[in-house]
Amino acid sequence: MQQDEISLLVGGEAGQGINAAGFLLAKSFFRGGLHVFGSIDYPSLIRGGHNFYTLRAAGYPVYSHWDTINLVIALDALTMKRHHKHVSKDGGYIYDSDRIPADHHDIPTDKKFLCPIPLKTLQKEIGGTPVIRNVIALGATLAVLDYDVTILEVILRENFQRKGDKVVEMNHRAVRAGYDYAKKNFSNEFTYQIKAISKTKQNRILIPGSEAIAVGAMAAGCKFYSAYPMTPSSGVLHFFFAQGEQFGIVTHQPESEIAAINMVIGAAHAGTRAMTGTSGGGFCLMTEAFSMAGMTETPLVVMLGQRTGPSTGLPTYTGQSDLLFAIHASHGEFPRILLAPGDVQESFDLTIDAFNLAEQFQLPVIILTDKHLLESHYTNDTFKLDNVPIDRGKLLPMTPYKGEKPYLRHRYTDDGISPRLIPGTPNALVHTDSAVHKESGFQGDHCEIAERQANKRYQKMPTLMKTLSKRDTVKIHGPHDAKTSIVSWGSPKGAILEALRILHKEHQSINFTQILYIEPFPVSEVEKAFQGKRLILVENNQTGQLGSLIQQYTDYKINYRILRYDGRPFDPGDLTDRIREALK
Amino acid sequence: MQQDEISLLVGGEAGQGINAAGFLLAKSFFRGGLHVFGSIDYPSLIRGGHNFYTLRAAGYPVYSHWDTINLVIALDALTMKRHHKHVSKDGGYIYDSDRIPADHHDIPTDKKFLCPIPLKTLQKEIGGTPVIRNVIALGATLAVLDYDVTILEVILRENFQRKGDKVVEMNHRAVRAGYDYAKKNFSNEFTYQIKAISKTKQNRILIPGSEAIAVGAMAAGCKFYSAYPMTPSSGVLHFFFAQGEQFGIVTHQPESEIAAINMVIGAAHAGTRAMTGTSGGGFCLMTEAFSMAGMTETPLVVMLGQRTGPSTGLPTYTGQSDLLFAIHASHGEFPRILLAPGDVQESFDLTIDAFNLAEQFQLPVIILTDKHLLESHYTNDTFKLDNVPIDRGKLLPMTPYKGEKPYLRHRYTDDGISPRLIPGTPNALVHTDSAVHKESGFQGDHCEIAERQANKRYQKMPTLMKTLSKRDTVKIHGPHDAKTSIVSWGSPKGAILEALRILHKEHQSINFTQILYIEPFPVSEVEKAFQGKRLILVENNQTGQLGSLIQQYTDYKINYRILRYDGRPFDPGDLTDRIREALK
Amino acid sequence: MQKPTVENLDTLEPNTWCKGCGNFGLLRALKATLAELEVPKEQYFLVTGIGCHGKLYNYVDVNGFHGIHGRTLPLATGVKLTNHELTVICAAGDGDQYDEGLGHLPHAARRNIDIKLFTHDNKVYGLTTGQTAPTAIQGYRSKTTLHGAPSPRLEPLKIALASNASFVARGWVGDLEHLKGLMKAAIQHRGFALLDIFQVCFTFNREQTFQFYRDRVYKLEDEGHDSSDLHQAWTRAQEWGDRIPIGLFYQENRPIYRDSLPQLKKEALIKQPLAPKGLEKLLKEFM
Amino acid sequence: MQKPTVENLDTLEPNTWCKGCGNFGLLRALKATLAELEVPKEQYFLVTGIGCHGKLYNYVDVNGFHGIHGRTLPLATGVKLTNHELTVICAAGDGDQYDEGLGHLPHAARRNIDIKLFTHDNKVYGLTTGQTAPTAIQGYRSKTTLHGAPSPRLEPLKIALASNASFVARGWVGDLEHLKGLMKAAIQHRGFALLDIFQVCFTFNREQTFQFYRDRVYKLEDEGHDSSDLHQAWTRAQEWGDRIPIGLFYQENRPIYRDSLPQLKKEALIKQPLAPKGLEKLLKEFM
Ligand SMILES: Cc1ncc(C[n+]2csc(CCOP(=O)(O)OP(=O)(O)O)c2C)c(N)n1
Ligand SMILES: Cc1ncc(C[n+]2csc(CCOP(=O)(O)OP(=O)(O)O)c2C)c(N)n1
Ligand code: SF4
Ligand code: SF4
Ligand SMILES: [Mg+2]
Ligand SMILES: [Mg+2]
Repeated sequence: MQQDEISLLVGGEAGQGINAAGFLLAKSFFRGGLHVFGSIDYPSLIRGGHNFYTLRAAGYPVYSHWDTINLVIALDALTMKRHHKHVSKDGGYIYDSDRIPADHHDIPTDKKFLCPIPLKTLQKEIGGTPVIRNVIALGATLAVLDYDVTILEVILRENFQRKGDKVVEMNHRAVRAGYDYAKKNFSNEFTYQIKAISKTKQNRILIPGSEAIAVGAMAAGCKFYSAYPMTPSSGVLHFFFAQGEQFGIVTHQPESEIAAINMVIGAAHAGTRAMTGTSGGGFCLMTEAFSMAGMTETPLVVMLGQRTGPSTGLPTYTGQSDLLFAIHASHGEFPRILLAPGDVQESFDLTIDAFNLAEQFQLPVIILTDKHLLESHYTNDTFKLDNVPIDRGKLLPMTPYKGEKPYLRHRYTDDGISPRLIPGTPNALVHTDSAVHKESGFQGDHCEIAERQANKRYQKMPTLMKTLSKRDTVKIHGPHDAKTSIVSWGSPKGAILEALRILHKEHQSINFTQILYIEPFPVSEVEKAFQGKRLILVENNQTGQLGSLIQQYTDYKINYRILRYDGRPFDPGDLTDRIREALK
Repeated sequence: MQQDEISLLVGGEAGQGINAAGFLLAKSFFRGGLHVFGSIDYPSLIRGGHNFYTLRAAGYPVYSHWDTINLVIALDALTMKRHHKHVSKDGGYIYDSDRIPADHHDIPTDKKFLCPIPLKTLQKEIGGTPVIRNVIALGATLAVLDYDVTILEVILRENFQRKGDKVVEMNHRAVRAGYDYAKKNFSNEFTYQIKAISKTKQNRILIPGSEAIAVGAMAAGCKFYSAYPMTPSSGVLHFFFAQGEQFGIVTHQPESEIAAINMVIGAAHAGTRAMTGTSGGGFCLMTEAFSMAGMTETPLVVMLGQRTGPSTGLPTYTGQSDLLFAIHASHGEFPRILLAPGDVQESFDLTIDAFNLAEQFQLPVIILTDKHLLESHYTNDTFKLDNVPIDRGKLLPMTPYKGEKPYLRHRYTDDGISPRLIPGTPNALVHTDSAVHKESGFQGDHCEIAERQANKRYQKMPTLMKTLSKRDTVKIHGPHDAKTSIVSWGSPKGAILEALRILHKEHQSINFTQILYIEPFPVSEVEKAFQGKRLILVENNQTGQLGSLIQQYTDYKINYRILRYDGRPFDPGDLTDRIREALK
Repeated sequence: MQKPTVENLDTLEPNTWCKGCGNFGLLRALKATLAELEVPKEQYFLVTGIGCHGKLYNYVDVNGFHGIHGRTLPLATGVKLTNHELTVICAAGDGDQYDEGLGHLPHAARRNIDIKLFTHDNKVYGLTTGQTAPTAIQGYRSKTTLHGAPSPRLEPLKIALASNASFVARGWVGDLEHLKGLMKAAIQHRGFALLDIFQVCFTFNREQTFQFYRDRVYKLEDEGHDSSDLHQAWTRAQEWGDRIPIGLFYQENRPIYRDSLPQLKKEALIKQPLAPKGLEKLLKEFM
Repeated sequence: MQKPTVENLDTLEPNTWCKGCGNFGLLRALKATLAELEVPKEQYFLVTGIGCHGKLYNYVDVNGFHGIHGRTLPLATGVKLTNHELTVICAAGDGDQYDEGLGHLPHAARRNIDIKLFTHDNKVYGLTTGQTAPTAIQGYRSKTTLHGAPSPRLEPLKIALASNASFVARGWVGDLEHLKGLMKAAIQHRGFALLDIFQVCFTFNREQTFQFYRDRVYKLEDEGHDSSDLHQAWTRAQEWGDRIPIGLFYQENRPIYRDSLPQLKKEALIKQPLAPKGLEKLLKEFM
C-alpha cells in the first residue's frame, strides 16, 4: 500500500556500520525527492553494544524521527527484541536470518510482517566481504517498500567511485542480491510502500547540525578552528580537518580544551575569525578563559554541544542541561550572547550571526546545541552562500594606523565599543589585559577604573538590544492567537513541530514559541508571544532551565512542564500525548 | 575629648607593614575591651603602591569599617593626599615628618590636627632598624588618643617573645619613644580620645573570615585540605599549613586547582572530610570535577572566595559577582548547597554545617564568601568548640561490612541517599563512576538508568529542604514588621547593620533580610520575610544577582537596587545615604 | 576479605571493548598480577580515566573510581594520602594522561606519590573514534592528521625520567608474562611508578599493530640493562625504530611524599579520629 | 613603525616590582635585546602570565597580552598561527608555567611552535606572597613548606629536552650581557625556544639570592659545551650544586609546526581574505 510517510529503523552492533547504512537509506529517500529525518542512537563504545538509526521519510516536511517504527532492519537479534514494542501494528522486520534463526528473534510471528534475508549466504554468493551485508539488507528494504532501487545504486556509485570500479560493482551486486531476493520472496506483501517523488537532484541538502554549523562558520569567514575531541562536538572538528585546508582554514587539535580556547582567543585577538567547540566537561575547562574573553573584549565563538550529564554522564546521548551554566559561566560579570538553533537552517544562520555579533560587540558568543541536532540528518533547502553578511564591527584595517593617538584598545566610546586594531598594524600597538585595565589596555589596579571599565562593557547593551531586536530572537510557529503556547528552545523544535501538526489536525488552539536568542533574554519579544496564553514548557532536561529564565525575566507562569532527561530526544508521538494531557 | 567610637586609618606602601601595624592597633583596642573592625586595602603588588588599613573601635559592637576617618597614621605622603577627602572635619594626621616634609603633604593645616613625628630620627635615637618605625607611630597614636599604651606593650611582648628579649625590649622602646614624643608635643589636643573598657582578657576573639572558616573546618573534622594559592582564598591555606599538622591534618599545595579538587574528591571518597578553597578563575578550573562530585555523590566542600572580576580583575579587591555562576556551575543537573556567611560567627557555623550537609546528603557544598569577609578583622565571642555537631549521615563504620549484599554504592533508597562505605572496609567493595552508573556504581550506558539515577539524586530534595527548614536559612535583623526591608547576602551584612543602626535612630521603619542558605533557595522563608515590604537590594556586584534569584523564585519585586562593583566593600555612611535616597 | 584470584576479580559487567583489542591482554595481565600478590581485594583501589582504557574499571572487581578525563593522578593522590594502606593503581589513556592530564605527571613523579600509573598507550584516541594521540608516531594518519602527524611524538618515559620518577617501565600487551612482571614490580615499588603499556587499538590504529611491536620489541633485561643507572635509562629511552626496548628502564629508592608528613607516621588518616583535640589553643591566638 | 630602542620601549606605566627584584634586570636585558634586532616594534607580540613576571607586559611597549595564569603558550600559539610575521614572546612564571601551565610545555616544544618562552624562574610564587614554586630546591622553607620542600624540584630544562624542544637555554639576571645573548639567540631561533631565567625574588626567596647564583653559575660556552649534542645537553642539565651551568644547552634545526600547514605557505592567515571562495562544493556533498 502506498503511504505518504514511513518510519524505519536500522539496528545492530557498533562496528556493523549502522549509521552508514541508515544514512544510505535516508539518502535514497532524500534523493527521491522525499523529506527525510534521520537520527542515530549509540552507546559510548566502538564495537558491539547496540546502535540504531531511526529515519522517517515522507512526501511533506518531516522535522523529527518517530519512535513508532514501521519497518525494522535488524542486523542482530537484540535489535528485534529491543524495538519490538515500538513497531507499529502493521509494521514488520527485515532481518539477517543467517544470524538470527527464526526461533530466536522472539517476535510473535502472527502479528508482524517478517522478512528474513540470509545476508551471509547472499554475501558469499556474490563473493563479497562481510561489510557488504548491510548493502544487501538495504536492497531488500527497498524491494519490500517497492522503492526505486536505482537511486540507491547511484548514491553508492558516487560514494565508492574513488575506491574504483570493482568496489562500485560489488556494491551494485549487493543491492541487487538483496533486492531480488526480497522481491522474489516477499513481493508486495508489506503494508508500507513508498514512492520517490522526483529523481532529479534538487537544491536540497540532507545534513546534520554539525556540518551546518561548520559550513556556517566557514561561510562567515572562520579561519581558525581549534578543539579537543569530545562527543558530540567532534563532528565539527572532523569536518574542519577534512574540508578546511582547501579553503585556507587552520584546524588544530590541541592538548586540552584549556589550550583550545586560549589559542582561539589568541587567534581572534590577532585579528582573524576563530572558533572552538566542545561539550559540557570541556566547556567547564574553558570557563576561566571565557571570562578572559569577556574582560579583554575578544570576539570569541564557542560551540557548546550538550550531551547527557552530569560529569561524563552518557557521552553519546543528548540533553539540554547546560543552558543556565552557559549563561552564567565564569566568574565576574560581562555581557555575552547565547544562541540556540533548533534545526540545521538555524544552525547555519545563527553561526554566521555568532561571528558577526562577536565582532560587532567584541564579546564571547556561545552557540548552544546538542547531540540530537548535531548528529541527526535534516532535510533542508541548500544554504545560501552568496551574500553571507560579514560585519566586523569596529575592526580597523591593517593599513598604517591614522586614528586618534595613542591608539587605546579599550577606549571609552558612546556605545561602549572601542575601535579594534589588529596587532601588527603599522603605527600602533595593541595592549590588552585579563586584569582590570585602563583604556590603553595597560593594567590599572584602581577601583575607579574597575568600575568605569565595567560600565563600559555593559554600555554595549542598549546597542546590542537594538541590534538583536531586528533579529528573529523568538519565533512563533502556528497561529499567533492560539490559547496555549508550547515554549521551548533548541533541538526539541522538530518533535514539537510534529506534535503541533497533529494537534492542529485535532483543532487544538496551540502554537509554539521558540526562543533562539536566549542571552540577552529577549524579554519584550517573549512577553509579546506569551500574552494571554497558557504555557507548556518543553525541555530536554530535568529542571526546566528555560522555565527558570522565564520566571526570572517575565511575569508569566509556566502552567505545565514536559521534561525529558533520559538522554533521548523527544518522540513526537509521546510528546503529543503529554501535550494532550497538559491541555486537559 | 573622650569618644565612644573612633575610626582610624594606617596607610603607606606595600612592604611597610601596614597590615601588621593596623592589626596591632586593632588588637590594642580589642584588648582594651572595645569592639573593633579592621579592614585592609591593598593592590596586587608586593612592595610600593598604596596599602591602607582602616579600623573602627567603639564601646559597642561595630560591624564594619567606615570610610570617614578621624585619625590617619600616614607612613608616606600619598596616604595623606589620598585620604584627605575622607578625614572628618575634626580629624587629624599622625605622619612621618622625616619622610613627609610639612610643605609636602598638601593638607590645609588650619583645618586639621597635625601630628608630625620624626620616625626616622626617633628610630635612630633608640638604635632600631627601619622596621621599628611603625611601632613608634603606634606609640604616638595611642598617646594622641590618650589610650592605655601598656596594652600595646603586652601585645608586642606576646608577639615577639619567641624572638628573644632583645626584640621585645626594642619594641618596648619604640612604643615609648613614639608615645613620649607625642605626649610631649601634642598632649590632649586631639578631639578624639578613647578609653579602654577592660584590661582583662575576655572570651572574645579578633579574627578574620579566613581563620574563622579554617577553624570551623578543623572543628568539623576536616582532615585534608588541598588548594592552589589564590587571593583571597590563600589565608585559609596558610592557616592550614601553619596549624593543621599538630592536629593531624594533611595540607597540600598541588600543581593546579584541577589537581586540588580531584584530590579532595579522592580524599572525601576515601572517607575523610576534605575541602578545597579558591577564587573565581580557580573555581572555573574546578567546575569539571565539581560536576563529578555531583555525579558520584561525593561529599565535597569548596570555599569560593570572591574577588573583583571578570578574569584576573582586581585580584586583591572584593566583590560578589560569582553567585549565579556558583549556583549554576558545571554541566548537567545535580543538587548542591550554597552557603553564604555574612560575618565570622556565620563563617564558623556555616563551615561546620557545610561538612555535615555534604556528608548527610552526599553532594557538593559551596561556602561562598569574599575578600572583604575573608581578610577583615571582626570582633566576636570566641567560637564554641565543645559539642560541635558532627553528623556523617549514612556513612558506615569501617568494621567488616554486614549490610545488604552486595554493597551498592548508589543504591536506590526512599530518600535518595545511599549508605556510604569507605573503600578498604572488609567484605565489601566500593565502585563509583563519573559516567551514568547503576546502583552498583558500574557503568550503565542506558537511558533508563540515566533517568533513574537522576531521579535518585533529586529525590534527596524533600529531606534536604526539611533539614534546611530547621536552619536559619534567612535572618531578619531589625523589626519584623518594618515597612521596608534591605535584602542582601554575605559580607555587606556589616555595613548594612551599621546603616540600620543610623536609620533606626532616624525612626525609619526598616529591617534587613539576610539570606544565608541561598541554594536550594529558601523560597518560603524569603517570602515570609518579604511579606508586605518594600525591598531594597544591596549587593557588591553589577547586576544584582541575588535579585535575579528573587525574581525567579518569588513574586516579589525589588523596588530599589543599591549596587557597588568597584572592588571596594560598602561604606556604611555612603550606604546609609543611598538607602535614604531609596526611602524617599 | 578474599584474596584475589583471576576468577573472583571478574565482574559481571559486559565487556564492551572491540574484539581484538589489546586492552583484553592488559586486563588479563592485571588480574593475573593481583592474583599473585597477597593483598586482599578490598585493599586495592583502581582509578581510571575516560577513554576505552577507562572501562577497565568495570572489569576488575576491586574498589574503583571511574574519574574524569586526564585526572586519575590527583584523584588517586587524594585517596592514597587519606588511606595509604590501599594499593592505588591508575589506568590512564594516552590522550587522557599525556594530553589532557600531562601537567599532573611530572609532579606526581617528582613528589614520589606512592601510586602506580599504567598507561594504555595505543597511540590513538580510541573511544572518540581514532583521533591522533600525543604518542602517535610522527607521520601517523588519522582524521585529525590527514597528512600524517606533523610533530615528533610525546615520549612518556623521557618525561618521567626528566621528572625524577623513581620507577619507569614499558610493557606491551603481546607478552603478558613480561607485562605481569612489570605490573608486579610497579606495585611492589615503594613510590611513584610509571608503566607505559603499548596497547594495540585494533580498530583504529592500523600501523602500531601486534605485528608492528612483535617485530620490534626487545627486553632490556636481555641486554644487561642496569635499571639503577639513570644515564643508561635515558639512553635506552631514546631508542625507537627497528628495535624498541621494553622492561624496567629505571628504578630508584627514595623517600615517598608521605614520608614528609609526620601526621601520617603512625597511621593512615582514615584511621585517625575526625575531630581533633585541643583546638582551643588555636583560638587563643585570636584573643 | 619605529625600530625599537631601549628608550622607546619604555612605557609610562609605574613599575610596581619590589626594589631589588631580579625582574628589573630581566626587563633591561629584554629591552636591550629588542633594541639590537631589526624588527619594528609593532611586529613583536608579548604574552605574559599572572604573577610578578606578568607585569612585564606593562613595561615593554610592544603589542602585548596579559593573559591568565599558566596559559601564555596556547594563547601565543593562536596569535602566531594567525599572524606568523609577528615575533611572539611569552614571559611566564615558574608557578605559572611549571605548575598551572605545565601541560602545555611539552606539546609546544615537540610541535616546535615558533614562539619563545622566557620563564622568570624565581623559585617562589612571588605575587601571592612567597609560596613554594615547583622549581624550589628541595628543603626550601616557605609558608607552604614549613619543614622544607619535601620533593626534588621540577627541572624545566630536562622536561624541555625530554620533549624534543629545539632550543633549550638558561640565563640569569646577574649577567645581563649573557642573558641578552641568549634572548637574542632564542628570538632568532626558528622554532620553539625555552629560556629559563634565574630571576631573583628579592623579597621572598632568601636562599636563591644574587649571591647564591653568583657563587655557582658558570657558562657552558666557557667549557666547550657542544649545544648540538643532545646527550651532552642532558648531562649538563643534571648538574646542580656548587656549579650550575647557564647558557645554551641545546639547539637543533627542525621543521616548525607551521611548515606542516600548506594553508600558511604563501602568507599569514591574517593576510588572507576571510570569506573563502568555492564553498558551494562543500554543500554539493550533502545533496
Ligand atoms: C574534558 C574532556 N574532554 C574530552 C573528552 C572526550 N574524550 C573521551 S575519551 C577521549 C580520548 C580517549 O583517548 P585515550 O585517552 O587515549 O583513551 P583510549 O580510548 O585510547 O583508551 C576524549 C577526548 C572527555 N570525556 N572529557
Ligand atoms: C587560575 C589561577 N590560579 C591562581 C591564581 C593566583 N596566582 C596569581 S600569581 C600566582 C603565582 C605566581 O607565581 P609565579 O607564576 O611563579 O610568578 P611570580 O610572581 O613568581 O613571578 C598565583 C598562584 C591565578 N591568578 N589564577
Ligand atoms: S577502539 Fe581501540 S582501544 Fe578502544 S576498544 Fe576498540 S580496539 Fe580497543
Ligand atoms: S615579590 Fe619577588 S618577584 Fe615579585 S616583585 Fe617582589 S622581588 Fe620581584
Ligand atoms: Mg589512547
Ligand atoms: Mg615565580
